[in-house]
Amino acid sequence: MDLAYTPRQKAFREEVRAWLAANLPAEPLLSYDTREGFEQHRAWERKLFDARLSMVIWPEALGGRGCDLIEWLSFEEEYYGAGAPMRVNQNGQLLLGPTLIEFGTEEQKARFLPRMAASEDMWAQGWSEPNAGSDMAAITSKAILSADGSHYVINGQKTWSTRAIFADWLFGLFRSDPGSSRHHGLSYMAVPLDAAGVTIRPIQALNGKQAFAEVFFDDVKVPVENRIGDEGQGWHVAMATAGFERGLLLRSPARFQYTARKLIELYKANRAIADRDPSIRDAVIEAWTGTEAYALSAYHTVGRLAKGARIGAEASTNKIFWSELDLKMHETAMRILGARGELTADAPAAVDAARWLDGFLFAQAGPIYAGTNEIQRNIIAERMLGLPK
Amino acid sequence: MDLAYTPRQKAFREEVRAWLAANLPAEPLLSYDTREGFEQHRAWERKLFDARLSMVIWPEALGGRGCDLIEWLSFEEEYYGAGAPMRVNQNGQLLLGPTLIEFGTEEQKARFLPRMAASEDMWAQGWSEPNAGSDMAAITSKAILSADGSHYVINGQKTWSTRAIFADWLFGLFRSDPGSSRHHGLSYMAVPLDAAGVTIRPIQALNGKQAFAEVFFDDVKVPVENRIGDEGQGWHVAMATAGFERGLLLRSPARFQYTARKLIELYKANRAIADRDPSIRDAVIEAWTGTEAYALSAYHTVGRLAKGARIGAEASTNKIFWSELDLKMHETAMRILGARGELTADAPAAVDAARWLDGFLFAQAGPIYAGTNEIQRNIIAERMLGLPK
Amino acid sequence: MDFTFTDDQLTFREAVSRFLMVEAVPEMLREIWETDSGRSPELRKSLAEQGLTALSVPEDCGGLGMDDVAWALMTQELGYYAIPDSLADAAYVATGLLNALPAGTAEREAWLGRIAEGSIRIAVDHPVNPLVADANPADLLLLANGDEVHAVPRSAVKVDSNASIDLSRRLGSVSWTPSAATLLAEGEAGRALWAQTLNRGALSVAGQLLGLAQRMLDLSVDYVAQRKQFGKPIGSFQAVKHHLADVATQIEFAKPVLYRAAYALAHQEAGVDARVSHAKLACGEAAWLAARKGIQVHGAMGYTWEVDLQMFMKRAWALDASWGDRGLHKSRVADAMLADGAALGPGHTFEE
Amino acid sequence: MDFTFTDDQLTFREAVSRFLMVEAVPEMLREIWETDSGRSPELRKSLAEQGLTALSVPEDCGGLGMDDVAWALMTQELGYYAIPDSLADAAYVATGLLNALPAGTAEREAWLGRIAEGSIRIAVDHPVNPLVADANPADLLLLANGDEVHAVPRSAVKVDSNASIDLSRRLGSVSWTPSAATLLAEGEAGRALWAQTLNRGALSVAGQLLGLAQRMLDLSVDYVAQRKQFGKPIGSFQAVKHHLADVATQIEFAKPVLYRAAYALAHQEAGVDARVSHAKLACGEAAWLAARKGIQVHGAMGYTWEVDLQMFMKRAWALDASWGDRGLHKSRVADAMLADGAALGPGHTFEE
Repeated sequence: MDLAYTPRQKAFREEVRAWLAANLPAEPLLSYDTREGFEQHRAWERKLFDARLSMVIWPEALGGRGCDLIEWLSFEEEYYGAGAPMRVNQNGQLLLGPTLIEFGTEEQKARFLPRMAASEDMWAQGWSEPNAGSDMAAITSKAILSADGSHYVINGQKTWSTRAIFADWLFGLFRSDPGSSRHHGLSYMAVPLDAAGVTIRPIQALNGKQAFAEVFFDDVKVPVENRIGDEGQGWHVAMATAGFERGLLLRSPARFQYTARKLIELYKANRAIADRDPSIRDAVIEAWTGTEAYALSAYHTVGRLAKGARIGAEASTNKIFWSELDLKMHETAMRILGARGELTADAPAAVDAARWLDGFLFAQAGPIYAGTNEIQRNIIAERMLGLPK
Repeated sequence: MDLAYTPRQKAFREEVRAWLAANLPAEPLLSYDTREGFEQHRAWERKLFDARLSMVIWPEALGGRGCDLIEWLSFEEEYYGAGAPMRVNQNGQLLLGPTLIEFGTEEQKARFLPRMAASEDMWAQGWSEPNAGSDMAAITSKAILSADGSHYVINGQKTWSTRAIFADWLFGLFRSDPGSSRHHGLSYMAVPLDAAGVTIRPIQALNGKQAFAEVFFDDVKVPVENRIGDEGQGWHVAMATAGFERGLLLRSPARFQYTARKLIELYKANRAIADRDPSIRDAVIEAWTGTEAYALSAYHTVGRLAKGARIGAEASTNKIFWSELDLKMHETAMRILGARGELTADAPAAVDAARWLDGFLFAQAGPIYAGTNEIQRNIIAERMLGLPK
Repeated sequence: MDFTFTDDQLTFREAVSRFLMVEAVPEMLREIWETDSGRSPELRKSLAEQGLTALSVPEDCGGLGMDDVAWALMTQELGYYAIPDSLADAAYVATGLLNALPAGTAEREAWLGRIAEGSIRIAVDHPVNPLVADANPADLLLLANGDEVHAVPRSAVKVDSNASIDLSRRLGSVSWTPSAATLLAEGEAGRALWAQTLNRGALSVAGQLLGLAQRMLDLSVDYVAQRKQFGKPIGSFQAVKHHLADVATQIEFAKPVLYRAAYALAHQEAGVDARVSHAKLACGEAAWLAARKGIQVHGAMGYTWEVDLQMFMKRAWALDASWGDRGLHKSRVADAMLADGAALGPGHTFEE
Repeated sequence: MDFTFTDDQLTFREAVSRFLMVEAVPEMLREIWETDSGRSPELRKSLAEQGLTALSVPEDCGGLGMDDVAWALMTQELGYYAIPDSLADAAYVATGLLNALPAGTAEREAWLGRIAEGSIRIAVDHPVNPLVADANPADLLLLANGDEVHAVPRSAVKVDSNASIDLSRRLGSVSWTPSAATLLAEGEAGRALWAQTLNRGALSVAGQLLGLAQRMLDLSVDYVAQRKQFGKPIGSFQAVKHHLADVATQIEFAKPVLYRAAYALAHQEAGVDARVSHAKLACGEAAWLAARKGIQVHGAMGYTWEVDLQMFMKRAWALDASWGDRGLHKSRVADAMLADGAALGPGHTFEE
């Protein structure tokens, strides 16, 4: 155990900090759940890419920086600590990206990853279907290989595809063996959203924004080169992706530590009001202890990964921990804000409260997406503890 | 809605208060989980009975007082508010008693109830078996009617029978149709514990006391007059009892309001220490709000019962509410006591802390006995909300 | 001692429920949300025709003279149907304030009469609320200036709109100048009116929160009974059952707390503040839990605009901090509970 | 930056675990509980033979010189097996205090040597603990008198026993008279020693609590996998699964907090107090939850003396408030977190 950063790690952190200080947008970007905000974020991502700070853990040849995971954690700390914009292409970069690196052909990596790192291609995920939410093996959308083996023909429907109305590509699982059931006979496909036969219908979220979409496929032709991993092996490939999703990369500790800092500041600025409800102070203390615990766990995991360990069902403990902590921090902020909490950004009396409201609404989704926390608890019980199915 | 007590109700309350002031034992009785304490409590119960204050809601002819449920609630308030001893014969008086009143023959009522009210007969319950805990329908102990129909022969084993090593009688369910399964073919029996073939083996509880016992039956002959309700109808009879058990009578609000008062006093006496942990103050507030809510709910239920309503699955909400509240109050007391919390009564430094430790240990059982809280939540979901099995 | 409602009260509640079930369907809520004013004159008209504006107005002013206890049932229905109208503010809270004015006060009878006939919208200010609900569409505003109570016509104030996450709530920040002409009460009398108004406003919101909790529970039960995953309704999974059982339990134990508080208010008991605050806390917690568990068992569907749950969640989140946030109400409970000589423990739930 | 243990540390932990698995079986705990002294000279002897008393003693005094980080693994094993011995008090906490004395102090080397060879029991006082653990069987007591640190032989003190719910804990209230002869340190030096001792004591207990949590989880998993109700193992019910999944999650996130605190203590970081308090809170909460969920999934069996769970629950309940209760540790965290200029947010988890 040696908790000092190496000179290389320190230097990288310094570089990130300096670059952000010089390049952060003066005004917060618009919400990326709007067309205009989406394109603002795309431009910002391009800027990050040009500074070689988009996907720091990817190999340089694929548009990355070749950093180790400690440097990645440091990057995240500097990035979120500076209040930099949310990352708009995470579904591609953090879910599909690692999958391509593990399962993609050299051609696929070269074709997809640099453009993804630069956000020239924006990716939407296509996991869920109307009757396959928590039960992902119930997928019915089909991708049938043509007789000559040159392409797949896709039919069916995906849903809850984040920002799909703005995105360029979709990745997800399709049933390529029509006689198969459950997790057999699925293939993992990348589908261009401008292909003939694709229809995208937005889903309006709780906050009124078009954050998700349903995607319909009507005889959509996709070349066989767009299949990631082997025919019929999609479940195996996707499970690796799901592991990453639930795990470390998607929700780095820095995001939550930033929220904790803001919450502590909010508490300190409103202490007399807040202390009338003693549970607030307790929750503020927990914001610090919880986010520190999450960060420490990440560093511990990264250290073990570096020594050859793999992330297993512990990833499910991560998902539960960050999602419930994030929810509690935002609930606590709402309690401190009191009657101001309900006001939206355009209400003059909201002052800066509406940021918390946005976060509170988004936090509601935390225990649901990427596998509900009920499913995660099942996984922990069955795979970590070995309890019977 | 009229929240004034009637003159009769007030007069009764005054009588109880005056009687308790004159008759409460000067020193706390010993624990009723010891032989000596058990007999002290029996003597105290006799005193209550002689003052016609043992079973105030039973008819006078059966050893009661003919009070209404409001008067019963008032009695409980005065009784527990005065810090009077726990009731040692509750399993008989509150579980079997109402069952006998509803299902017993006139002979059975006359034979059992007055002696029960006077605690001349002490009753232990015989619900659980080693493999029938939460799953009570898995009962295998048998009571087989003799060919001449004069008596039953009982064989098998019961467990978790509270204070059975000190008690005189046991009531419970036995399989009277050997070919039956689940909740069919069971009969509800009263068994004298001094009968030939009964063996009682104590179970040592968490606190080291012999609070429970296993009871073994080896060809125990019991006259047919000891069957309560019809042959094979035991499940139906017992379910009524279980309803009472989970419901109002067994855990009157006053017990918990008394605990809340003690907790608030403990908090006030140790405020500077307690306020270092803000969750304590929050929990102390909840002790008051929670116990008041429980009391209000009891009065509301009693009022509806008086108008002809029946207690259904709401009884399960009661069980959850009081058991979790009681646990939280005792946990909070342990937090306030800090390092003194672990000390037992004979530790000089404990001062009066050990009462809380006793209560804390007992509170651990609350979410388990009389149907685990998991089972109660199933009942609420399935019977109150109509969710599928 | 009878801590239940009369048959008349229960029958009236049933009638109101049946009426709102038809008049305040979720599709109508959605339509009204989309309008600029957020208010429907037709809806208000039909509420008035049904007599709902007249409930609290004394009989000699043309009303039904219903007390706080009856309103504890009414407000649950208003919450259950989440009506996009501030009916309770005028017909209950403002009516209570006006009703408490000395009988000789000039405008008292006139305004109460207009409330009863449903021809006036009244918005009520209070220092605990930074903004005034429905200030914009109001005809008359009851405004606080320190201890003073003023009744000010809409034309004499400037209102800046403030949008809430709940599009049924139309909040305004009000600029105005107090004058002798608008003064209704001051000093001790004013203080007493504002204190009573806070309790009535909090109780109104508490009842609505409880109704919202019940509605979210009902919506969730319906959803989990029909939604299938892994080949069976998700409502058959124990985790889902237990989430909803917890909501049902919280609701069950919040109800009598609300009723006790309403009685304390109607009978002006000395301990009314703590009772009302207890009700606000218990109902707010039930609604908050119902929202959290509701969205959880709805899964991603609960996160959409399309599914009705969102309208009730947003109302619950917004009302939770209105008419006093948790801190205010917790501190009122704590003050009463920790006061020297406070009557604690068994036997003090009713008689003081 | 490497926030993991070395292979040597992990191997040593494994060896200790294998040793205790044999030496500290539950049957032995039960036997020792029944004895008057509550201590087994044989057990202590075998611990010493295994070298466990010598772990922290510097190499030049005959020990292994292991630091706080290695002890964060050791204490988990001591907790996991709930050994009925205060090994860590002498071999870790007292050793740390003695080790921190100036090298010239007369008795330092002698005592450290005796600790290493396992021939001395040392009990450690601290103002946050109202009683001294193992004061009775101790040969030497390190006692506080204000800021002064005294080393007092057992023969010079009077000990009144105080029984704990955990029969493995033998607590005593100690009466004694400070004298120049027993004085080890005072003033600033004494304060520093007591401050460090509090952190070391708290960390020792934190590690034990975490080990206890893991043991209770393991016992519960074993029980629910074999206990059947309704025709299947209760471990297949979702409610039971989720109870234990929550315990596993808490344990998972308490571990790195413990390790971070141990590092801070070993390296005398400025922020050590908050780190240690955080560890004590996180491990205490994990143990407390493991006890509650453990007894719940054990059902009535968990409420018996016969089933092993009770021994671990009682230890957990007792240790939770030892070396500082929740209030003390929460206030230390809050003080650090709310201080002006506190380094908060991302990027301050390691470098200060």
